[in-house]
Amino acid sequence: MIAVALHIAAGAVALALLLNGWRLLRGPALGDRIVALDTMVINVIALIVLVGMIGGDDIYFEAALLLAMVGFVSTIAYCKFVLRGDIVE
Amino acid sequence: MTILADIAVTGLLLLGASFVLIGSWGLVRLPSTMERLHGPTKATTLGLGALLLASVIYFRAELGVWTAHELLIALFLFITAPISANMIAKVHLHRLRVGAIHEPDSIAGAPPRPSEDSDWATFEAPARDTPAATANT
Amino acid sequence: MTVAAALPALTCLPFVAAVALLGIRHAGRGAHLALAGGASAAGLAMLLYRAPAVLAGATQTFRLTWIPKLGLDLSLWLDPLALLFAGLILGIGLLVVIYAAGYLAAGEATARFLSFLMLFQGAMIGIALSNNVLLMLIFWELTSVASFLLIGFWRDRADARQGARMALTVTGGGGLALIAGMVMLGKVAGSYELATILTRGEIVRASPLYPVILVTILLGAFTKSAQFPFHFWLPHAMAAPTPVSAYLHSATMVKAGVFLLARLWPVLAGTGLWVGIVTSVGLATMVLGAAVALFRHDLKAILAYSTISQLGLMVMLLGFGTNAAVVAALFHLLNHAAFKAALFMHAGIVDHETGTRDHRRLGGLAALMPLTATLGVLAAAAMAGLPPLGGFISKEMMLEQSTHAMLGGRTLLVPALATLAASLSAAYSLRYAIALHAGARRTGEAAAPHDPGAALLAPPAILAALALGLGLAPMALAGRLVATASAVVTGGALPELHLALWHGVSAALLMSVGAVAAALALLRCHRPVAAAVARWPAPDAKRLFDAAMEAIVTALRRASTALHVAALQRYLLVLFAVALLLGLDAAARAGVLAGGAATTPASAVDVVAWAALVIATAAVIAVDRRRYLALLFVSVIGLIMALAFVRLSAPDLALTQIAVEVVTILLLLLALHLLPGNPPRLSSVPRRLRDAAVAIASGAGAGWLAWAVMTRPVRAGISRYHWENSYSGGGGTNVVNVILVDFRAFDTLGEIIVLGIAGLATFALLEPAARGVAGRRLRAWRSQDRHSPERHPMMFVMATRLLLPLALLVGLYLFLRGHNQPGGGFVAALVFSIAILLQYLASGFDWTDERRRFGEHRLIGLGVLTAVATGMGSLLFGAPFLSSSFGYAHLPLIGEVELATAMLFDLGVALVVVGAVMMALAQLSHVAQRAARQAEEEA
Amino acid sequence: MTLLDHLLVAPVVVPAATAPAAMLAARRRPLAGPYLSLGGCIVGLVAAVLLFGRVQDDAIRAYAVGGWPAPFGIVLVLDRLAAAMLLLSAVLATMVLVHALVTGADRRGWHFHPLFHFQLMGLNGAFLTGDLFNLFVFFEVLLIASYGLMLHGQGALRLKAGVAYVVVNIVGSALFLVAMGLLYGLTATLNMADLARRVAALGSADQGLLRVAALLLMTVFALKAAVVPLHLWLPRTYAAAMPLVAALFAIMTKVGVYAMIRVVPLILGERAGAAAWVPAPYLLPAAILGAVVGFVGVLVARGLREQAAFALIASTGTLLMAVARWSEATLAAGIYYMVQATLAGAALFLVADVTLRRRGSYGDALASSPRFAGQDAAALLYLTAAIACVGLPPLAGFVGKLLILESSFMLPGWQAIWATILATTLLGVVGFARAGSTLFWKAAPEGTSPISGPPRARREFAAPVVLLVLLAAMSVGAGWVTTQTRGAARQLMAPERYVAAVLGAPAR
Amino acid sequence: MRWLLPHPALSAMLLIVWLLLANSLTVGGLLLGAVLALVLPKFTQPFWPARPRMRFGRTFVAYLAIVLWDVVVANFQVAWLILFRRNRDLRSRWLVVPIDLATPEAITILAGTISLTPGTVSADVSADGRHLLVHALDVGDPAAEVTRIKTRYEARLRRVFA
Amino acid sequence: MSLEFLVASAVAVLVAGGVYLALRGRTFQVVLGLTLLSYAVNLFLFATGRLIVDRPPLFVEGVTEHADPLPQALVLTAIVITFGMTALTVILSLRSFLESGSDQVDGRADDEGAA
Ligand code: NA
Ligand code: NA
Repeated sequence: MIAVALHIAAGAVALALLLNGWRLLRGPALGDRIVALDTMVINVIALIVLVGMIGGDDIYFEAALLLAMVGFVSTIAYCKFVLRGDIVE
Repeated sequence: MTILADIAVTGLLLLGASFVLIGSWGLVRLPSTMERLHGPTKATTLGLGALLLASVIYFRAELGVWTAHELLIALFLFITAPISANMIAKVHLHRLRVGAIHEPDSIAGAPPRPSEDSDWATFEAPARDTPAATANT
Repeated sequence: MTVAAALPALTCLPFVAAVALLGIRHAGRGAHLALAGGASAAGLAMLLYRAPAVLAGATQTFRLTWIPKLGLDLSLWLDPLALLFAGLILGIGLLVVIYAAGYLAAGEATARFLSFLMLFQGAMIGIALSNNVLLMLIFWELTSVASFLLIGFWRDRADARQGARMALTVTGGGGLALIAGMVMLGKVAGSYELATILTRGEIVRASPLYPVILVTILLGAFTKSAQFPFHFWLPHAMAAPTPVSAYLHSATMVKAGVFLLARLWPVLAGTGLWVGIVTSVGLATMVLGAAVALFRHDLKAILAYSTISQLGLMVMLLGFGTNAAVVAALFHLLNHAAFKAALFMHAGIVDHETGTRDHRRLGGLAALMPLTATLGVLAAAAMAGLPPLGGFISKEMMLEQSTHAMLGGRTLLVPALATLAASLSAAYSLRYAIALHAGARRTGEAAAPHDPGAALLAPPAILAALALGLGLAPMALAGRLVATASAVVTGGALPELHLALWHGVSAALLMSVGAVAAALALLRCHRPVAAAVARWPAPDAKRLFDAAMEAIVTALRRASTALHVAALQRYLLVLFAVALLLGLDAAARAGVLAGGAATTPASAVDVVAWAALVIATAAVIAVDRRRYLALLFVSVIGLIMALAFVRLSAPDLALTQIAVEVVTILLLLLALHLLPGNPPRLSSVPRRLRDAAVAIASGAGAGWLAWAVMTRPVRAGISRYHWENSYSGGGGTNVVNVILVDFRAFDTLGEIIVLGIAGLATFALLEPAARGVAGRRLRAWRSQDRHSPERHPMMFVMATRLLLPLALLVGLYLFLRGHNQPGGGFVAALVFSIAILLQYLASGFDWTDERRRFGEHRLIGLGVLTAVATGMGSLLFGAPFLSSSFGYAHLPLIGEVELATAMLFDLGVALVVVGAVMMALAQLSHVAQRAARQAEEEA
Repeated sequence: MTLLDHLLVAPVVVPAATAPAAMLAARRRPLAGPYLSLGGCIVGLVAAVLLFGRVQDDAIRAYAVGGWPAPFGIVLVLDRLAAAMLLLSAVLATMVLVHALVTGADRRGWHFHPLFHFQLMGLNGAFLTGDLFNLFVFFEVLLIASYGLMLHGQGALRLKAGVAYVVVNIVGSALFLVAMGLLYGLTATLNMADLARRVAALGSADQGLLRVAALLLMTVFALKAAVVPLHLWLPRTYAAAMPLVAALFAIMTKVGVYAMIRVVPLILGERAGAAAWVPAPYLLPAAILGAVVGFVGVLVARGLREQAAFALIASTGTLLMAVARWSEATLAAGIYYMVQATLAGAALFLVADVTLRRRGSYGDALASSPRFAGQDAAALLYLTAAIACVGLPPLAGFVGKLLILESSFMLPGWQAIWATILATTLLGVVGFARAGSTLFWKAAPEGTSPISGPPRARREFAAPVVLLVLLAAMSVGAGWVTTQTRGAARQLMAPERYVAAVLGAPAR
Repeated sequence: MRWLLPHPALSAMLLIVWLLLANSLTVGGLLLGAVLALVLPKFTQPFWPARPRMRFGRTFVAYLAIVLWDVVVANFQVAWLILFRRNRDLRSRWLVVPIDLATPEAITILAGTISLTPGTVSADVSADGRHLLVHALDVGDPAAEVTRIKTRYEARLRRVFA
Repeated sequence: MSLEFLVASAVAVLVAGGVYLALRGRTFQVVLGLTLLSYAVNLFLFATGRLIVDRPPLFVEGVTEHADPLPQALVLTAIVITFGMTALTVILSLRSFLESGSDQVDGRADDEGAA
């Protein structure tokens, strides 16, 4: 049961990833694209967790942890670039 | 593994995945940037939260180990997600103000001014001694 | 002095003098002249001391092993031929030095001049004495160099520079051909030792390579001896100071070709090919040179062309291939050296005294400078082949030999042309002597020219006397020498030699008389003929040569410039194309086959991730000029890469990929800010199509290679050992980490140094960017976009306050567990860096920078030192560099703790990474502000 | 292990420690950096001399870094060729460093000394390593250090040239990784000795992939060596760099050649089956083109540095003609030529440096200028360096060319080799003669303003003079030197000795 | 004590995070965690010089619980809106929330809470720090929503940051 | 569809994209091209150890099936080196632009046009 659920979940998250990709390609506003990318990061975290569960190995959680911790840095930087041009002032 | 854990894990997985998917679906179908921002910041937090919880239970029940990293993942997401949303909203406000985007279908339209003698920080640099300015001292 | 030491001493003496002259260049010119003259005299003395023994048949040899692998030994010998040539070089050399004492004006760089002259002398002695053909080549090329330097001595004169270059080009080129010929000769003969080669003529002449050997060697000889059609450089070499002309371009260097032909005569001569080429070239040169000489007006030009002609004579004689002709050639070699050197010196005196070398502006010198005139007339008579001078005898011999010669089956051709040449040379010689000395004075200077001092006068006088002596007492002066030398050349017994003015009435005498008569007739009608000749569109060799050189250089320059356009795109295109073509060629030859190993099924998620990657890549290209968007899509690719590493069992790689991605994006955004916005497209459609084709082909190739590798069955390799010894030998369970910090720590040391250098280099690039042009541009730079006034968004700032300690904690955690679980110094350091960079992002550069504890330089330096010192530590225990050790300590309360030196190494890694990353990003983020501040300071 | 055994890592470790130490020291006391730097350089030189002495017993020594046995860890291997290259790089580095200190060039930008020593470390590591990936790493070290050095002193032109140089080499590095990946995929090893064994054991189905890997690897080496047509990046890069830096770079192109010489006989030699000597047919035409393009460049160059850069391309082409025949004698000739060409190229760059520093605003353009201080000495040095580069007697270039001619006689393609060497020598002679007579002899037209500038010390001539004296010594001592190069070539052409030295007993 | 422990709450948090990271409860881990919990705040103190006073009492716990609950509810609400509400029926609004909190820490927590909970995102703070700009995805009565935010979250936070 | 095919085709796409961008005329595009190329190369190098799912190279006694750790270590080294090179390239091209005013790879001014 769990195995099926895991694969369904992974499929759903993958689908979500595609939807993010569509928004990223489509835009139209810069904000939309940044949201899409930020959401992609979160979805990739979900996928990493699911891959870990499917493999029965918690070894990948550090990757998810790291992504949760630093993934937003690029989002912020992209935003700051639009807002200020200079991301470090 | 107990049936209970089995059901809990399955349920949490499906729930979490659904929320993740719905959040991303919202990103696709909602009408303008500010609305789209709601999808990811909320749906995905719970979505991911549920998946993480499923993982905790799963590893405990399946492999007999307590994994706590899921909690940390959630913690970091709870800290960072509002910041991302805030910054993206600022981008939106800024682009709207400088006329870089025209969104007739944006339901909320342009934001109202906070008060007579002040504007939003994105449009007006915070004055000295305000909380926004003292943050950086 | 022992025999063994005499030959090298003889050879080295001039070189030593050359160097010594440069050493004492600040001393007076007297010292210079004394040194050079002393060296020549000493050499001559040494030679004369050895001469009797040599003439008696005792060839002296010296041999010192030099390069056995090459067959090149310092092998010298002194046989009669060498003695003849070396005597010439040293004798005339001594006279030239004396002459130069009078010739060179005060203020000329005598030291430099004489040094070059001595360099030349040494090279010539080397040619004469070499008993190894490779050794001879060395000296041969050196004479070209010395000649170049001497012709160009008056370096401010354009004709000197051009003449020097032309001489070097022609004789140097011939020298290169000679190299080929000599090496082949040595290879075919089985030795480079001349003495050995000379005994193997049969083998050489039988070799299929003989024609090539002959032609290449002749090229060397002909260019050096100014044979037609390579003769044209010699007249232009007259731009050299006259002592040089006398020495190099009449008496010695140009004779090196003749000497070489004589040297190799036993090996190369005797074939139809030899006779055909050598005779006809010599003959042509002789006639042509004489004809041209007749119509020149510049004294030195007349002498130069006459030299060409006389060299042709000697070459022709050697070409005949008969022993008697060889005797004639060698005797003429001596004669010519004497009278031609004298004539050059004479011309120099005339030039010196009258200030002109133009034949037409000179006359009546006999009255003004009788001594000079006497020796000039004497030498000219020798050149004209008039009795009772030596020139007469050798000319007679030449004419006599010509009657025996056949060329192309014609018996009369050679004697007829030889007589023509003889009459022409008599004509120009007489013209030289008469026009100069007879008649009225034509120069208009106030001060009358007069006989110069002894230094200028004595050397040509001695030479003229010699020219006379060679006619009056040839057997006494040169009989033995010429006979023994000829015997060496022909490789036979001593010839019966009768050098005398009178041989009775012979064909040669008749020809000779006829020639002189014709010469007188020619001179009588010289003026109209000269006028006719002057109207002739004679080809000017210099202009042709220069034009040809310029055309060649221009064409080559155009080609080279077109090829070496400074275009990165071309460099890359060529690189891709080469790789592609080589790959295709290899595949076409051997077939790059896919293997048969089982593949791993992909899940739907895999396909989705793959699609995301492909689409993102396509998007990067599609939006490539909207850089910001392109960057967003690059982020997607990075994300998928991390996901792929997770999926494919590479947790360490996933961690690294995630962290590096963030830092890279920050870096690119920082740079993007300072780049101009919305650049126009640069390349045309065809160009883009071409690039796309190359790109697609490269991609397909790389993809196929990847497929071919992955579908091959796995081979047991070295990583099995890593797996098995990771824990037991390296003390860690994370095999990747143990490889990095232990098995292959040496790689990692290099890797962090790369990073450290990147840090230092970026600092070196950015530190000065605030100044100068870059600084001005930075100050003038304004973003085209309108920006929000808010610098430090509050929520972000507050979040970073909390995230800094948290991130540092996570970083430490990753660092500490890296040896056993995914993590390690590199990722940890990236996390540290990102944590600090977050502060920069949120709170700005100044705020953060003043709170930082460690400078990047120190981090990088200490990091590298830590890693190196850790590696060195093991040397103390006698173990190899970078040997690790680990142990488990049992601490109270805490329990078992692993201590590994690899951790210390990893600490070094982390320090460098933090330092380098911070250096690059912090410096970059700060550059614009510093430029602004610099402006304030300057204001 | 004795201390003498550990000496083998010194060429890598000494500069690796000197670089950061010099940097840290310089930040406290500006003079300490250069002194430390020079000290480190001299220690390196001593080590190189000692190592050169060690290989005289003809033994090949392996040093297992970290104590891990080959092929599992990284080994450094010292054979005659490696020792010779180490010595060469140490000598060259010392002279360049002395020149830098004498002329003050090290103060013209940031971090000269650390970059210099890291560069040295990269070079020495590349010469010593017996591991393919480690070779890549050291390539990267020496490249990135060279980027830094190339930009030393900066200026717009240098920066522009720098971008192209860096990018092209990064792509080259990517290609290196692909080639190495292929080899690893085929053999599952990185150790070069182990590769030699395993490549020999590959089946016929793997030959195509092996060929591709080999040729891609050679492409990378050829790019580093500036083999035509992959040389395009070099002229502008070297001409734009400070001449003193370019002088050090003279050895960088030779690293590419070294890598070929190291890898081909060992891994792609006789035993490699169908892939034996795979690069050979491509290398000879490329080498011939290289000599032609290089010497044509010497003839048509407009500046001294550009001319020197083309001279390097020419020398690489010339020596590759010998190498491309892969026989013991030609290889020995090639090695001799390589060593002397490195010194000669460096000397030419240093002469260019001395000249252009004294010519003020006239720079190194091959045009007349007013007379400048020390012109005669510079002219003499230029003449000597040109003689060395073009291969005229009495310097070592001539011996080198003779060796190549003599060793290639009657080998396939020898006529082409001979014709090229002799014809291009003439091109070179004409080119240098034109350039030198214009630059040092021709006086500037009347009315040209005289050269102004600070007086230059005569000790600036020291480094180029020493290099030229070394070239003369290489010629005088050619008997001994050729014994050395022949010994090195013999070791190279007997790869089983190398394999045995690294892996122990022959394959089971 | 304040010298040693500039941010006691932060130290506690770090210790907990460390234990979660280590994923085990050993004496050694605890000791190391404690050391880090002491050292890191000290080390990073220059970056967070302010010492916000917070009370981690019952109010704080209650606040956390409420937020957690609201997050869950909000997710369902937003999911519903996304799935079933037509775009043209969406009552998307800007809300201007006047705030009484004074410290940036407190305002940030409030803004973060708003972003994590029902259909609202904190978009901006006013330059004078007195107002919060909130975007609501679907809200019928803006005033009521503002009041809800102020009473449910801000009031509690004021007590925490008293 | 196999993982091997996906990886191989991903390598192909990345190489194609990287080569195309590297051949463009502006420094930023070239940097992007190099980035894509380095992704491709890393993936390629990684793939030479073959693709193994769910068997990370963390030593466990008795386990014989695991991902090849060596290519992973090599890729890690390559990633680090690539980062250093990228940083240098970016900063160098920026500095070159600041010095010459042109962001073309060969420093030509925009009005000079493309070669
Ligand atoms: Na070790
Ligand atoms: Na900045």
